[in-house]
Formats: sequence, structure tokens, C-alpha cells
Amino acid sequence: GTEKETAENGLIPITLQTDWYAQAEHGGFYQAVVEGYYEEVGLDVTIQQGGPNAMGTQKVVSQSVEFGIGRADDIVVHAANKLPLVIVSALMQHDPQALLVHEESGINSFKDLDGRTVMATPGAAMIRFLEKRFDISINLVPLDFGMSRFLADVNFVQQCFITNEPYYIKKEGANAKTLLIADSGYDPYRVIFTSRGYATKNPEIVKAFVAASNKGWKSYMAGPREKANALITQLHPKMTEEFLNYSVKAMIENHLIEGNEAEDQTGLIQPKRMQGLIDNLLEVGVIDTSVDAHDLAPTKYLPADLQAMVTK
Amino acid sequence: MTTNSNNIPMVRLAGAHKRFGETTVLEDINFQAAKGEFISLVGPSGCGKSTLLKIIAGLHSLSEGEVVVDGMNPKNAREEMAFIFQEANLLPWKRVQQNTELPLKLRGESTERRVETARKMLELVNLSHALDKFPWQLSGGMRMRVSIARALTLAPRVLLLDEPFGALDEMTRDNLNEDLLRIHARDQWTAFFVTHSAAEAVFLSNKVVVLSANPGRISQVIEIDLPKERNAELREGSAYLNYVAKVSNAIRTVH
Amino acid sequence: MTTNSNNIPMVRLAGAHKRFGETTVLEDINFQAAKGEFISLVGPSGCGKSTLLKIIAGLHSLSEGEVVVDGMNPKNAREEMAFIFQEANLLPWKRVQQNTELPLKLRGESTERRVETARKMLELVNLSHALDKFPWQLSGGMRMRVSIARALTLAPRVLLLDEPFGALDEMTRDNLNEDLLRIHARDQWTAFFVTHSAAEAVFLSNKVVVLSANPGRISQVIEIDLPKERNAELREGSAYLNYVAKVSNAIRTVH
Amino acid sequence: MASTSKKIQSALLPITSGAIILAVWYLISYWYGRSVGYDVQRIIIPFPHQITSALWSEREVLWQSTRQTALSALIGFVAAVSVGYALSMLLASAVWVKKALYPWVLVLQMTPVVVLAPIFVLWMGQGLPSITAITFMIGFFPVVANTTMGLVSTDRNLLDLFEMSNATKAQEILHLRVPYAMPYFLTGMKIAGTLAPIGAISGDLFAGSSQGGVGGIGYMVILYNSQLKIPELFATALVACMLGFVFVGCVNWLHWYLLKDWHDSARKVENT
Amino acid sequence: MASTSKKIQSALLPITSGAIILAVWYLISYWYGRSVGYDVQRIIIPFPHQITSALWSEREVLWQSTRQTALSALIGFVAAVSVGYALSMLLASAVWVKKALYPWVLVLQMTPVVVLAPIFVLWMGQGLPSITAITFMIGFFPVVANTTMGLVSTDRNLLDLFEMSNATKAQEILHLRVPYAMPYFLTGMKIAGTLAPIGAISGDLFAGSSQGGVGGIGYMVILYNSQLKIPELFATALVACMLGFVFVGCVNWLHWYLLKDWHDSARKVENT
Ligand SMILES: Nc1ncnc2c1ncn2[C@@H]1O[C@H](COP(=O)(O)OP(=O)(O)OP(=O)(O)O)[C@@H](O)[C@H]1O
Ligand SMILES: Nc1ncnc2c1ncn2[C@@H]1O[C@H](COP(=O)(O)OP(=O)(O)OP(=O)(O)O)[C@@H](O)[C@H]1O
Ligand SMILES: [Mg+2]
Ligand SMILES: [Mg+2]
Repeated sequence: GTEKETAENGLIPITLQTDWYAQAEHGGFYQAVVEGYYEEVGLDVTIQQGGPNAMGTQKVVSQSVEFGIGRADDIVVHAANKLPLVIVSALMQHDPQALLVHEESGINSFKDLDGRTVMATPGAAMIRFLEKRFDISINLVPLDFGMSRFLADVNFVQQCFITNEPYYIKKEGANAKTLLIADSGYDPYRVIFTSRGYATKNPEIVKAFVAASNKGWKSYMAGPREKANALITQLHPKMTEEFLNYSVKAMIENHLIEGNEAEDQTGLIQPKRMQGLIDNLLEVGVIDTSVDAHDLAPTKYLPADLQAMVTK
Repeated sequence: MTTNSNNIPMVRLAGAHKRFGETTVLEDINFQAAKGEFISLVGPSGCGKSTLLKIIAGLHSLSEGEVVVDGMNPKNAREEMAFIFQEANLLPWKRVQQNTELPLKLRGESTERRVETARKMLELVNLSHALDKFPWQLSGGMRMRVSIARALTLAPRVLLLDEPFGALDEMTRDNLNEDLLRIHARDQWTAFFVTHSAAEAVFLSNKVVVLSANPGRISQVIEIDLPKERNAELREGSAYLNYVAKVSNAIRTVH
Repeated sequence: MTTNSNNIPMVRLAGAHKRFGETTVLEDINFQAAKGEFISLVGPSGCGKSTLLKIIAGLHSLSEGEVVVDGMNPKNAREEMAFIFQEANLLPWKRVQQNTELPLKLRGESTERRVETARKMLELVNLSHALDKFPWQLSGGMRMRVSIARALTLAPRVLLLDEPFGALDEMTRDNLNEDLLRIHARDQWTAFFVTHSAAEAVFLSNKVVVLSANPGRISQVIEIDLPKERNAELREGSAYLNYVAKVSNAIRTVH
Repeated sequence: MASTSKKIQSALLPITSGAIILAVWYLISYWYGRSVGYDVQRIIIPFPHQITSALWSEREVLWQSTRQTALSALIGFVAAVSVGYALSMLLASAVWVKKALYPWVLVLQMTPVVVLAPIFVLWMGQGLPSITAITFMIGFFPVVANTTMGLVSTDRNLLDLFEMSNATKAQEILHLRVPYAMPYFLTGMKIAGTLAPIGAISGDLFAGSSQGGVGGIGYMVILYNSQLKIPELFATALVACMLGFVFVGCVNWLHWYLLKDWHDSARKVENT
Repeated sequence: MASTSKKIQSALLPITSGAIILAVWYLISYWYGRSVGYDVQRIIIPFPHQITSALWSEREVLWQSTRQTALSALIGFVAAVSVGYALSMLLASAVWVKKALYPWVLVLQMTPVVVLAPIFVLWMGQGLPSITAITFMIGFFPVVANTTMGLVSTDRNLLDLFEMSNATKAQEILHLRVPYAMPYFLTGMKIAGTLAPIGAISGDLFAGSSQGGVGGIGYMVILYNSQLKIPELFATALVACMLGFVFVGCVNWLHWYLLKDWHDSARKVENT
């Protein structure tokens, strides 16, 4: 049921399903928890860690959790399949998804991927986009969340987060570089989403959640992050301070959260950019019916300052 | 002996045929046994004696004809029957005592009565020293004796015995013969007794049925008109020996 | 009959004891059999006859004492021995013919010789009509006969027979007795023959060993001094009948 | 005539139970759909007809990936059965062999495939050989466990018979223990048969590729899953089941064929 | 004395074979390291000592996740064995039950876990119940297949005996078929025992959570894999194996305990 009872402490319980075990890419949410931003707006937020099979979309649409996070293009695909989902806020302006290649591989651009074996999520929209856009053909092997094969084979290409895998690869002393997908002209947001039913019934809660999360992210990126990082390492014992710092640094350097614009855009969704993504997906045939960006990602749940930044 | 029983047949076979696939094993068996009769079945190996017993027990169905036990289909008369199989058929995971108790247990008798009856019957077959052994620890003869004790724990109205004493030494065999007669005199069940010993057949029965082979048919029914009380002395008597010779000859002629 | 064989014993047991766990089954068995001797073993059920045979075959080891077959440890003399077990022990997945051929097959005989020998022996036991049957399609006596035929396909120097004829009718039994004597006269193997029939023991053997029970000991060895040529007529003779009575009594006294 | 009506009856039974299961399924889907909406129901517990229509619309892709998976499953199955069988005989051939090897057979069985997969891929490359190896790994132990149990359960009396015949160890195994263990072996084979398609699918997850545009069933499973094409996912599962039925059907036939003459599990009861 | 030396000998055998396997492992690792460099070797086929030292340094984390996985494995194992056993008896209770249900039992076994996992998670939530359900799914069929086979293999003659005693179907199953099928059942249980930790690990992958700071072994597998801690990954596999050994050891003890009195597979041979 959506109408969760208010807990004894007067707070409304909310669950956020993440896509992986606790990591810096979820830092803003943890920051909001430890800094009490959620409590301030009357929410009691539980962050449920994901993993290889987080099933965030299923959980959100079946309303067993309230919010999920994911890449905007995936949500578009689901929406085109008539799943009742709503994007309520951006999480990152640019997706950290990249391709990891060896320096020795001779791959310098996406064009060079033609005929290569790439380990990635089958069915991922980005791979199909790359194939169409650059007119290349890729031999896809399913992602196994490991990197040993990459290290053993200089011609191996693997999907990665620029905030994650390169850290371990460098530690192994291999010469690897990354091709950020966002640089290919395919640049989806990472977003926070909920189910249509929940959003319609509880617009105030959604707004409150978005606002507090937004505040959390700004605060996390600005620092100090010690308390949130402590919580992350506690929840995910194999996480190290050093690795968290590496991820944060990558997020900052690549302007993943706030974007490359002059202004800090943390959390903002520009319907125009969203529509561009939808058109892209339609063009390369990932979806076959269009989706209205305003309907899928209405700006009404954003804080007032962000709503003001929306270009008409 | 036939006359002392009332005239309703306890077991009746009429026009009974049994085929296994193509081969006819029993052909046109017509026979009936009254209450309290002790019938021996003799005949060459493979002529169908065990099959006949299993038909009376309702374990094999007839291909043709009819079998009636106490006015019922054999399957409904199971409570009144006990069967000593040609093989001992003990449960390998149960000790001698438990194996003997089994039928009573299945009938839901109280533990007390079960234990007591089993003990008594095991004593009868001289196995009181082996109550705790498993079947694999027994000799062939001992296993057969457990199987005999097991059947005797029931108080049947029809007792089917398939070569129960074949694996036993003469002395044990003679003793058990006499025990059997004593119990029979007391309980008056109807017995079908398969044996290869003409002497044993004569000593125990009031009728010896001689079966011929291929296919099994009743070749002769020899009435044994000996006194009801039979004991070791009888075995020396000439009447007895004549009957034995007669049965012996009958077996030899059907070969 | 003992004298016609040379004096090296074919089978020798000296101070043989056999215990299963705590219980002593055989105690201080001292016995020897020369080439060509036909020894019958009689004794109450469970006294250790099968165990003794298995010891000679090397299937059971002795707890104490010594057993020698043809100058060797029994395990090394297996090629010279054949064993008819108390149970038929047929392979359920093989037909009668293949079951009978088995030992020859294991010895690597040619198919031709195997088939022929098996056929001959199955004919001897009157099973020529059942070559293609599986064990479950046979009667108890038929199974035992297959087992007999199987052992006879080998030409052993020592033949161990554990109640081979217990499940057979008199006529078949008598015929096989005579066949056995004929083959024995020809091949002169040493036989150890377990039986519960005093008559059979006397008819076949030159020595009857009477075992007592609990623990099994040799209680008596009765030499049978009857003519070498034995036939149905012999069975009527008083010398024969006296021996039978003697053995019978011996069995009764050890009880 | 009686036998014809019996046959009809025995065909009706699984159909009836299938109909009941289907009805329950529809009820649950329907009830779930009513409470959360049919768009959501479709991706959680699709209606059976949604599954079959997905099966139909995806038939070409599924047919191709099934062929691919069927091949790995078949090779893996054959390898699991034959290597497992051979291994069992080796283990039964002498006590010391069993003592020395059995623990390591267990280790092999119990090592998670995720650990072994990279090694296989490294040695055999992406594709059929590795997938087959993973299928083999998943299916061989039931064969070994069952066959070994059958081989050591052999009746003592029959072993005595063979000992008396001076049978060599090889003869004892070949002519006695192997046929005696047949019912056990066939059961192991049946389990391996149900595991083979599952193994091939897992193999696909770890070592499959989309070379030539189509992956095996495992690849399709991830694909449909990541695209939330759940009716299609269930259709894929249906295909996997049917593949399994083919294996189990073959094993059942073999069971009947090999044991009909003598074993109680396959023999028609003569009486009653 | 002879028996002591025998005992030593029989302990030496697996140790010796283990030493050989270890030596071969070292050789392969070494050879591989020489050809591609030891940095790569370490993350593909680590030296055994690298694995044990990883085991040692990660002992606390591994201990915690092992405890968690052991719990799911245990519950799943017990469920697989008991439900599988009950189901087999149901299937054996009447021919029509088997005809009606067996195909659907097979379907359940052959449906890839990846399809069922989301349903489980949605119904039972992330965590122990779902993990256990997945473990159960992976382990129950070998029990069913074996036990069913054992139940239908029962000796005809003994069935005749029970029929003569007017035994009810329930008595026949309880007092005859069940003990007769015991060796089969125990073999199925042994297979389920090796599958239980693997099942729990897969369950962890699909439905686990590291809520509260500790994940199961499956979680550690993903984690180590994604962090390139391959010696640690192998150490985790080692732990999974040891967990499996505990299950198999218990089943072996049960086998010995239940069958020692009467079955040839457990009885010590009296002679020789
Ligand atoms: N494997 C065994 N373990 C324990 N005791 C055994 C074993 N085999 C036989 N015995 C015991 O040894 C004794 C002798 O058995 P054996 O089979 O030799 O008797 P037998 O003289 O052949 O009897 P029968 O005439 O009934 O066949 C019996 O009391 C039996 O209980
Ligand atoms: N289930 C069966 N299928 C086919 N034929 C069978 C079956 N059971 C018995 N027979 C055949 O039926 C015949 C009679 O067998 P039965 O067991 O009744 O003989 P019997 O008179 O008891 O012999 P014995 O004295 O040797 O025990 C035999 O020829 C046997 O081959
Ligand atoms: Mg019979
Ligand atoms: Mg004996």
C-alpha cells in the first residue's frame, strides 16, 4: 500500500531503493540522512542498498518501495512500455557510464569499437545507440561485475563507471583509459523516479523528498562528508575511505552532479534535454513510440529555485 | 475329517485358468476346501503351486474362472488369511522380533500383545536366542523360521503355506509338523500346504492334491483317511507308509 | 572309496574357529577330504554349515586355525572350485541362458563353448524350455535349478553344494542325485554337500559329517560303506536304510 | 477398450492439473492487477496468454537462442553423464581411489560457478566450450553421487558369486555393479537432464556472447530482464522448461527401455 | 595396531591427492604468471598461499557472511529435504497423483532461478525468506527424483507381504517404501547438501541485501569480483566448499547411522 501510516515519531516512512551497494554515487542521500535533512521535512527515509539484481523498477512500480534511482534512458524505455513511472528529479546531470579500454588496444574513439568484444549489460540502450550512431557492430558479452578478464586481455573492453573501476585498474598498475559515453553525444541524466500512483497521491511528500535529497547532494559535494562516508563504510564494510574519495573526486572533476553549466544545476531536469534524449532513442529504434518529456519528467516536484531555471 | 466341517466351502476355485502372457500356467482348476480342511499341494517344480496359492490369496488375478474365499473375493478376505511365502521375505531393516511383529503391527494390535505373541511364536520355531538379529545375520533356515513365526502370529481362517519347511532339518521339521497339527486342531483353519515331501503331505493333510505340469492341472486328489490324532508313532504304521508310497507314485506319474 | 584317492588332502581344516562378533559359530573344526571324496554335511538349522562352506570357498575368513584347498589358500584355489549357494543368486537382468553362462563368460571362454555347455546343463536340470526367461518369471525351484546348472558348467576339482535340492520335488531330486553321482564318477571332484535329508546324504556320500549347534562342532563322522555304483535299487536295500536311520539318529541327538 | 480409456484418463490428469494451475495463475494475476494496475501486473505476474503471445511474437529470436542453448545443454549433458559415469566407476574401482578423489569431486561441485567461470573463459574463450564446461560442472555431480551409491549398494551375495568365479575387478564392475546401479544411475541422469538447460543458461550468463546478433537463452534472459520485458522473460523460461522436458523424456524412455525386463520401477505389474 | 596404521593410511590418501592437486595448481599458476606476469596471474589463478593469506586477512568479514549464508543454506536445505520428501511420498501415494503433479514439479525445477527470483523478492522482500526460497528451489528436485525412484523400486515380494497384511496405503509407504527408499533418499539429500550453499549464494545474488552491514557469501563474491580481489574471491569459494562439506558430512553420518545395520552400502564387510 502507498498510504503508509505515520510512524510514532511523527515522521512519514519512505524507502529509497538504490542500484548498488552503498557507495559515493549515493553519497547525497546518506548525507541527507546523517545531516537530518529528511527529518526536517518530516520524512523517515530508509535507504535500501541494491546489488547485481536490485530490481528497483519492479519494486517501485509494485509500490513495495517509494523511490528508485536509475538512468533516464532506461526509464524512458520502461515508460514507452507503459510502465507507470515518473521521474521526479535528476540525480546526476551526466551519467558516469563509460567504456574501459587498454591503452595498448588502439581504441581511441567509439568508432574503433567496431567488431570488438564489449562486456556490458545486454539490452542497454547506450550500446544500441553507439552502434547506430557510429555505424559499428559490437560483440556484446554479459556483464559479470568482475574485471579479471579485462586485465587478462588487452583487447577487452568493458562497461564501467568512471567513478569506480578505474580505481582498481590503476591499483593493478594496468594502463587503462575510459571513453565516457556522455562524450559520444548520448548524454542521459541519472534520475530519481517513483510510481505514477504514488506521485499523484502524495505530491507533497515527493516534493519534500526531492528537496531534502537535493540539499543532501549539494552538501555532500561541498563537504564535509565524513559523517556520510562513515555511514557508507559501516553499511558496506568493504568500502574504503580512499575509494570513496576517489569516486567523489571523479564526480567533481567530471561535473557529474552539478553539470558543466556555469550555474549549479544539481537536481535539475530540463524538459528539452529530456525530449532530446527521447528523440534520440526513437531515432535509433530503441523505442518505437514517443513519450512526452513533460509527462514523464514533470518539473513540478522540483524545488522552486530549480523550477525557475527550467528553460521554456 | 472332511465331514466334521459344515458344508459351506471356505475356498472355492471354479474353472480357474491362469496365463502369464502367452503361456498357460494353470488350466481349469476346480476345487473346493471346507472349513478346517488341511490340503497339501504336490507336483513338479514349476507346475504352478505357488501361483495357485497366490491366486487364493488374491495376489494374482485369474485369467478365467472364479475364486471365492469365505464367500468373498479373496482381496476382501485378506484379514482371514495368512501366507507363508516360498521366500522368507523379511524386511532387511528390522530385527527378528520386529519382523515377526509386523503383521500385528499393521493390524494395529497393542504393543504388548504384539510383543508377547511374536515371542511365543519365535519360541515355537526355536529362535528365542536370535530376537535381536538382523536378517542378514541369519542362516537360510532361520530366516524361513522367522517367516513361519510371523504368519502364525495371526489367527487366520485360511493359512497358505508355500514350502515352509524345505530349508529345515528333519528334526525341526518334524517338530513343526506336530506343532502345526496341534494348532490346527485347536483353531480349525483351512490350510493349503505346498510341499515336496510326500511323507509330510500325508502326515499333515486330509487331502493331497497332485498337480501335473505344463500346464498345471489337478491330476489326482488323494484323500488321506488316517486318524485325526497324528503323532510320531503314526509314521511307523503301514497305513501311513502306504499313503506315502501312493502319493510318491502319483507325483512320479505326472512328470 | 577313501582309499582310491591319493593321500594328499584336497581340503584340509585344522583347528578352525569362526566367530561373528561375540558369538562363536564354528569351534575347533578339524577335517580333511581327499580327492574324489563326497562329503555330506548335516546338522540343525543355523549350526554353521553354510558358514563352513563359505570358509572353504574363502568367502569367509577364519577367526582361528587354518584352511587349505589343494595345498593353497582358498582364495588362490578359486579356479578349482564351484559353489552352489543356498539362495539361487541369479542376476535379475539376465535371462536363464545368460545367467548360466556367466561363470564361463567371466573366465573368458568362447561364446560357442559357453552357449553349448550352458544348454547342456540346463537340459540336465530340465529347463530347456525356459532359456529366455528372466529370474522373476521363474518358480523358486526353477531358479535353484538354474543355479545348479550354472555351477555345473564349470569343471571344478572341489564342488560346494549348499542345500541345492531343498526346493525340488522328489522325482527331480532323485534324478539329479543320480546325475550328480554319474558326473562325480567321471570327474572325481571332491564334494561338500549340505543337505537336510539323511537319505540323500547317505545315497550320495562316502562320509557324512554331523554338526552340532551352538557352537557348531563336528559331532560325528559316519563313513558310508556302500558300493561305489549307486542306483535306485540301492535305496531299497537294508544296508542303505540302516545308514539312513543311523544318520537320522545322529542328527536328532545333536539337537 | 479398457486400456484406451485408461490412456485417455492418464493423459487427462496432467491436463486437468495444468488447467487448475493455469486458473490459479489467472486468479492471482488478476487479483494482483486489480490492486496495483494491469501495467504493473504485466511485469510481475503476467497472464498466461500474455506469455504465449510474447512467445509467438519473439518466436524467431527465441528459436535461434534455443538452438544455441540446446546445443550447449546437450553437449554439457552428455559430458556430465559420461564423465560422471566414468568417474563413478573409477571411484568404485578401489577404496583408496575413492578416499583420494571423492573430496575433490565434492570441492569441484561446491565451488560457485562465478569463481570458475573466468578461468573457463580464459582457457576456452567466450562461447560454446566455456558454456558447455559450465553446464557440465552443474550437472555432473548428481550422476556421480547416484551412480557411486548404486555401485556400492550391490548385493553381497552376488558379489560372492563373482568372487567365486574369480572375476577381475573390471568384470565385477562391468557385469555386476554397473547393471545393479542402473536405476541409481538413471535417476542421476534424470537430475542432470533437468539441470542441463539451467546449466547452459547460467553458462550463457557468464560466458555467452551475442556474436552474430543472437545470444543463447541466458543472454535473452538478461536482455528481457533489463528491458523489463517480463512476459518475454516467462516465455523464455517456458522454452527452457520445454528443453528440459526433452532431456527428461529421453532419460525416461531410456529408463523404461533398460529396466523394463527386470526392475520393479519399470516393470508393469502382472497381476490385479 | 593394524587398524591404527590403516586409519593413518586412509587419512593420508586425501592429503596426498590434495598435495598433488596443490602442486599442479602451483605449476599452472607459475607457468601462467611467467607468461603473462604475476600481476595478472594473481587475479586469474592465484597461488594457493595467496588464497590462504587472503582467507586469513579477511577472516572476520568472511566469518560474518558465512554465518549469514550458512543460515539460509541450512533453512533452505532443511526445507528442500523435508518438502522434497513429503512431495515424493505424495507422488508415490497414488499413480494419478504422480501423473497429475510430476510434470509441474519438473517445471518448477527447470524454471531458471532468474525468472523466479523477482517474484520471490516481491512477495517475500529482500533478505532471508527469499534467499531461502531460492536455495530451496535449487535443492529440492534431487531429493524428489531420488526418493520417488526409491519408493517405486520396492521389491514386489515385500509389497505382496504388505498386501496380505491388509496394510493401508499409508502403512505401506511408511513401513515399507520409505525404509526401502532410504538409500535413494540419502543420496538425494547428499546432492541437496552440496547444492544448498550454492543455492544460498545464488539467492544472495538475487535477493540478498547487505542491510545492517553484513552480506552473505554471495555479496562477498560480487564485491571481491568487482574489486578485483581475486585471491579473496577464491578464499570465499573455499569457505563455500567448507560449508558444503559440513552438510555432506552430516548426511554421510546420517547415512552411516541409518543404514549401518542392514544396507550393503553402509555395512562393514564381515569377512576378508
Ligand atoms: N554375517 C553374519 N553375521 C553374524 N552372524 C552370522 C552371519 N552369518 C551367519 N551367522 C550366524 O551363524 C550361524 C550359522 O549360520 P549358517 O548360515 O552357517 O547356518 P546353516 O548351518 O547353514 O543353517 P541353515 O541350515 O539354516 O542354512 C547362525 O546362527 C547365524 O545366525
Ligand atoms: N510373474 C510371472 N511371469 C511369467 N511367468 C511366471 C511368473 N510367475 C511364475 N511364472 C511361471 O509360472 C510357472 C509356475 O510357477 P510357480 O511359481 O507357480 O511354480 P511352483 O509350482 O511353485 O514351482 P516350485 O515348486 O519350483 O516353487 C512357472 O513355469 C513360471 O515360469
Ligand atoms: Mg513355488
Ligand atoms: Mg545354510
